[in-house]
Amino acid sequence: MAVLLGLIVSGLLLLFLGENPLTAMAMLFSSLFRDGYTFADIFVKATPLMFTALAFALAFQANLFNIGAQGQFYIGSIVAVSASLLLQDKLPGGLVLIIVAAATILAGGVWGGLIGWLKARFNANEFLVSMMSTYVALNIMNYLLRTWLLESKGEYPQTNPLDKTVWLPIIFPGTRLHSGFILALLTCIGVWILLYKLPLGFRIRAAGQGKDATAMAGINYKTLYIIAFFISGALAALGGFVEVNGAQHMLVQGFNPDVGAAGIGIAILANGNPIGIIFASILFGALKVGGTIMGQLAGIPSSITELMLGSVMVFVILGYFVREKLEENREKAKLKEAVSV
Amino acid sequence: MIGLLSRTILMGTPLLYGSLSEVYAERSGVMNTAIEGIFLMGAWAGFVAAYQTGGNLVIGLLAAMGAGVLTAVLYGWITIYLKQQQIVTGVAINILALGICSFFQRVIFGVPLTPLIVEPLQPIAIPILSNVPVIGSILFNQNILTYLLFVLVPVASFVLYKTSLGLSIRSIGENPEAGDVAGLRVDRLRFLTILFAGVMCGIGGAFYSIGYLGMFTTTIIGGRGWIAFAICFLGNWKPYGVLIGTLIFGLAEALAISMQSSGQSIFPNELFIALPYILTIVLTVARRSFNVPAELGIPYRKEG
Amino acid sequence: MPETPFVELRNISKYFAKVIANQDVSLEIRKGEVLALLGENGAGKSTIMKVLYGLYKADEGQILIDGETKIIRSPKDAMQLGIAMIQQHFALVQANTVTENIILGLVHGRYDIKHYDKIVADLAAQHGFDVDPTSIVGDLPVGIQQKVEILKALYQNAQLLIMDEPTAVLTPQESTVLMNFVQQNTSAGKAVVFITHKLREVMEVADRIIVMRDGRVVGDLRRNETNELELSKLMVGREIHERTYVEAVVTPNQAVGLELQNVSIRDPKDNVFQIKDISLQVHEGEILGIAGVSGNGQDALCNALSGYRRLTKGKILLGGQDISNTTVRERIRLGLGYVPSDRHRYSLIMPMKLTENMFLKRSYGTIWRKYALIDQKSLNAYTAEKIHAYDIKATGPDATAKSLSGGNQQKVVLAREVDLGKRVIVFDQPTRGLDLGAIDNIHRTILNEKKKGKTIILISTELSEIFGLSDRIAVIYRGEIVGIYKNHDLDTQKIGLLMAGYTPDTTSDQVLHEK
Amino acid sequence: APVSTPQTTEKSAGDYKIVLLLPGPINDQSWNATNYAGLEKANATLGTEMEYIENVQSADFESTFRNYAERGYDLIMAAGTQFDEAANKVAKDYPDTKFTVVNGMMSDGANVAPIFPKEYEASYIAGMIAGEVSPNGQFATIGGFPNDAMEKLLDVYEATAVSIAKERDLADAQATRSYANSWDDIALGKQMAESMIDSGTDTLFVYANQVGLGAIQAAKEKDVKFVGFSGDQNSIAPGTVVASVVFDFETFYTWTIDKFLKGELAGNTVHQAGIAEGIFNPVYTDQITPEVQAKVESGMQAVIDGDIDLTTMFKQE
Ligand SMILES: Nc1ncnc2c1ncn2[C@@H]1O[C@H](COP(=O)(O)OP(=O)(O)OP(=O)(O)O)[C@@H](O)[C@H]1O
Ligand SMILES: Nc1ncnc2c1ncn2[C@@H]1O[C@H](COP(=O)(O)OP(=O)(O)OP(=O)(O)O)[C@@H](O)[C@H]1O
Ligand SMILES: [Mg+2]
Ligand SMILES: [Mg+2]
Repeated sequence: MAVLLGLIVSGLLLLFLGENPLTAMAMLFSSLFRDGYTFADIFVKATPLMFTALAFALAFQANLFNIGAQGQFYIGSIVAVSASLLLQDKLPGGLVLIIVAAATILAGGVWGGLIGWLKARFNANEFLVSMMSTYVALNIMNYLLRTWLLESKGEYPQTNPLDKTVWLPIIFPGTRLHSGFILALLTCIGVWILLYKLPLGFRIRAAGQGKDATAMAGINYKTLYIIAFFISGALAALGGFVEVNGAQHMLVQGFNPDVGAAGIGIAILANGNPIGIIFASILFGALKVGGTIMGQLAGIPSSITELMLGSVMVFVILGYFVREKLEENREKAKLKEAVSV
Repeated sequence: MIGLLSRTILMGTPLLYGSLSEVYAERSGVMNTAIEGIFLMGAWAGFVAAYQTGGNLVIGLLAAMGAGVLTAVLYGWITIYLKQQQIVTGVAINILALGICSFFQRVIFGVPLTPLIVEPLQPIAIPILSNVPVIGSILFNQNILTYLLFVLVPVASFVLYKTSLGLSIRSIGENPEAGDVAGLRVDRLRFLTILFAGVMCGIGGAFYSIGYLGMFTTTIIGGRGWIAFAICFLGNWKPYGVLIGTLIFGLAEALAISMQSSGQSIFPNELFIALPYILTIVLTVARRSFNVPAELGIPYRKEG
Repeated sequence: MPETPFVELRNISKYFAKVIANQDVSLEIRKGEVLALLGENGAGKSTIMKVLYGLYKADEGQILIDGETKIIRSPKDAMQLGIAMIQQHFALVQANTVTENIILGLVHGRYDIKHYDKIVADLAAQHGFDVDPTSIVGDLPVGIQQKVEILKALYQNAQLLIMDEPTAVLTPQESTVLMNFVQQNTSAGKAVVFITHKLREVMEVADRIIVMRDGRVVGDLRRNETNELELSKLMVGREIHERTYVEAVVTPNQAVGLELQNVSIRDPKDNVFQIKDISLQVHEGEILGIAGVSGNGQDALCNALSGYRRLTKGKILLGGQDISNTTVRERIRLGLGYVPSDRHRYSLIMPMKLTENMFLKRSYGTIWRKYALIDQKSLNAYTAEKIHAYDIKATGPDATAKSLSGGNQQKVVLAREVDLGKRVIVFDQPTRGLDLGAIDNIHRTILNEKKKGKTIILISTELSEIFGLSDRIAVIYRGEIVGIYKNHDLDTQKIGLLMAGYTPDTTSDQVLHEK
Repeated sequence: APVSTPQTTEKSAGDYKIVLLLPGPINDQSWNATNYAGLEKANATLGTEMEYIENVQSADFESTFRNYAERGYDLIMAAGTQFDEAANKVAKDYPDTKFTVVNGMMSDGANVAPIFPKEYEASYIAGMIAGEVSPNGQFATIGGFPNDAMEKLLDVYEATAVSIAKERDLADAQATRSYANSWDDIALGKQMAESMIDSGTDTLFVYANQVGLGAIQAAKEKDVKFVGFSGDQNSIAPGTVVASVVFDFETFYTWTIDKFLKGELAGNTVHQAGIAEGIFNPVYTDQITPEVQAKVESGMQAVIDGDIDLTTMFKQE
């Protein structure tokens, strides 16, 4: 519903350009299903988003704001591309992928865990620290891209392309849809199990919802802050891994600059539920692919994507308010009825 | 050296507009996480208005404030009156602001081949004072928006600590319920500080487009709103604190840039770009006794 | 012919999301009288007064001031009509000074804090309150904070002063001072509403008494035409039986379950001892009551016992084993149960399910594990069984803690801690904020555990509870145990003096531990 | 080897399906706008109906190429060397489609035909102008990112400017170089330029898209010389920008598309263009005397005639 409103509003804005929003939208939907490649791209786009959304959602369960998923995503990408380039002609591809994934998890985890540690040890504001850490990660990436990781032809701040051997296998031939998508789905389910079926996840949620009671129960919530941030960072970093080894096959400066913010939007749309994140990510993926397609239509600027994302997010938030209000009124009405009987 | 310090102050100006208003907003309990978007809207609207009126900067500034306030109203309405998550709302509004100004920039100007330019604000040398050696050229050869801050910082400090308005704002950030019981309109006051942030951040944004550069691009703010946000923390939520914080940041940036532009590369340039952010993290960690308002970021849900 | 009452409430109803807090409440407040609003917890006393003060909006009904209908939208409106209210839970800005708190919302434009410091100082002196206007409220003890609240109301010079349970945190002696103040205040034609559920105070201070129960007014009486028995019947809807202590003898051969040796905790911030040199022994099958006015080190003592805070000095022995340096988790494993006073903050996680709250303290254990996962089935079964055994009113194991009433929440905590506390259970204010039915239930549980031979510490500010359950009674004052007595060796008078820092056998002006 | 369909002569220019991929928005007033203008011009002169797609993010390079190739486009152009890998990768799967990256350097296939403007020839022109106008021979340059092409063009600019200044008896002539590491941070450009001017620079040369716009502002406010580059920047700050070396992308595009239509845009080659092809032209203001203009013209002629080898000015290799 909120999503629809967002689309309608951004559609109406097209009128300013003298475009017919209806034909544009019709065009958008028809072209989304135009061919398998485009359709599959929705899921390709959704893949890294699931990871960054999970990163935000998981920390949020511990009542922590990990606003730095973008930076953790970059760290993951850097490690993934470096490790892949380093190992691709030394070891078999499958093995390299496993090592790269492990290295990514570790690096993202440490990067995130550091934020958690600052929070636990110094009570630093994790919102601010994680936000700042994104800029730090970005600059590390920029630095490496023009030095150590710079492509051999030395033209553009980007790495050499990866060997085919270390690409994540394509699921459907003729599309870009790679097995990273499956990994993303499994990770969503995994995080759900962690949160709702495992004691550790329980403790993370408990620390988020009542840290004093958690402490009184003998659970060290500060350690949990570190753990939650570690996992959160590792998740976002994995997003970088699947994007690099699955879709990009290299690292380019300024790539995917909005996975972090979109991840937050998705987590909110899904109300923090890992399973909901799957669907919300696909929706965002569709919006992005759709926005790109619209941008291809002559006369419609590419900024339509941000416009759509932004208004959809705002309407989703408004939707939460409306839901709360309805709930409250329903309760009250019930009570009044009970009294008058 | 003089040039460096003078630039420190110049480049600190928009940040201080942002951080000063952030002090007020956060003291009242609301984080203005839409700051980046408000800056951008201010920069954009200011430019458009100034350009369309043939370079009238006053109209540009007014438009910037207007756009800032409009954005702030949306943010404040959602977070203060509808009680939704501040951080998340901020993220959404920042994306929306980017969409709006890129989109309408195209709607209004189409695809120009030569840059659209307005004459930016010029420094005004204050007679006599500007002739004082060193200090004169650092402090008294600035533009009007900078001079305005010479007044705004003390006024902001005065209002916060010596007037009933300041007392009320400080109180509702600590304990909104106490404010409510004492007859204050908590939400209204918080909304007021956000409107103030709209005005100030609108000016801050306009500083980049029409105050300093005379141009607009959608990347013109490029994270500087967030720096203003961070400075509020570093300045310990005090007007003079953020003044010092701004100067530190400004100096770090000016130093980084002069290193960078001298072509020396002992340190990678990215280190300098990242320096203010690293500094923020370090200071956030190092500062033990924070003035952080107790109810910062928590909507006041008055029952009943 | 009766004069127009100052305030008249007509048919006020107020609904919250899940509760009817007030239903069809009508009452009058007259000039120059002390009106007591009496009722059990949750009867709706605070709510009706908050409606009058503009904090809540009534769903139905109207308010008349001096015979005219008024719409009170906010406390500001109420203040303009001459109404002031002291909240049950202090509404003070902890980070601000006393003066700043008092003038909040009452000054306009620029103000000179020194000027107001002086006014406040004068006002305090006038009423014999020892309050420094420049101190930060957060640094003050609760008793003084209460005075700040009163000063704030006085500063407004209101025609009607509403005091919501003002004596809850005061010593008996401090309460007396307060009562005197209330009576003086009305002599000038001003009205006071005094909310409480303590009968004794009502009889002492009130001119007229309105009794509330379940959100309705169930009685409106003059003090001199009623008695405590009638009031209590109205209040509870049945007669109360004071629990009398049942003899239980501690025989010398009973083992010591818990021992404290010179336990001290110093606050690292201001270097003040929060508890100092506490030594005591509690036997298996014994209840040791610890009486004291709140804020005298009970929290620190609980923290020391639960392992939440490190000791600065001393030793704690559990069944002879030194547990001074063990963690909270370890102590739970060793069989220490703990029922904290603030269940919302320290014992339950409100948005979580009952099953999850049951699991909270055992997340490291192997019970309710299936492979690595949580064994939801047996956890559900366990919770369902407890709901039944403790007669907890909940929709089921999946209900959230938040959705339960206070008494039922406490039963959940009890069910969990009694099982966890295989050897020792510490109860801190176990019945605070609960009504008589729930209290009775909990007392029975405590005595039952004692019978099973567990070692029990009961910390309470309710003397009736202390006297009703304890075998021995320790009194805590300013972080020190000022005496341990057999239950029979103490009476209310004596313990009141001890709690206030006086030695019971000297005259009242001699202070025991003045610093 | 892949067989490419021969260009059938019956096909008119407008029948070809051609698209241009741009990395940024077409109203960016620099790189993307210039390329967009080239496209418009080519459409107007040659009668083609080229389309464009703007703001293609690096994550979408490959999918966008594929998208158009899949839909049977004849020529897919992309503006910027960053498209190289994606173009070469996708090209293998679509032998019937020609891929042309502007500024491209990789040509791995019969259907990959990058076009490369020899920017160092343009900077040579700029260097000549700067050398003549600089009051004290204090040159400073700002580049966007330090890549190979950038370094070469700055090498040529600096060497040329300094040697001309020395010929003018400015013995202290020297050049400092720095990189913005950004293409779009205007404020950074202005601050960097201010800082350079503070330390004595009197002539600025910037090749960093919007960063350069900020630098022009600084030059104007502090009254130093600025040599415009890539676009005609003379009107931005008359009096400050003494001349601009314009990349005539209109000519460049027309040249390219024309080659394509004639079937001459062969694969496996990098098609270079420069002064000789007429894609770099100085645009003077009244600050440049006719004598200087004449000197510049003869310098350009020397390049065309092969009398001077600019590659000797490259510092490395
Ligand atoms: N903000 C609220 N939201 C929902 N329910 C509430 C709220 N405040 C009070 N209630 C409920 O309304 C009822 C009346 O509460 P009220 O606080 O008026 O009782 P009280 O008589 O003051 O009790 P106490 O002696 O414990 O202070 C209770 O059931 C209480 O739980
Ligand atoms: N502040 C509050 N916000 C929302 N709901 C509340 C609040 N306080 C109480 N309630 C709800 O009001 C209901 C009654 O709570 P309350 O604690 O007053 O019960 P009670 O009548 O005192 O029962 P008990 O004897 O078990 O304590 C509960 O369902 C509780 O969820
Ligand atoms: Mg009450
Ligand atoms: Mg209750």
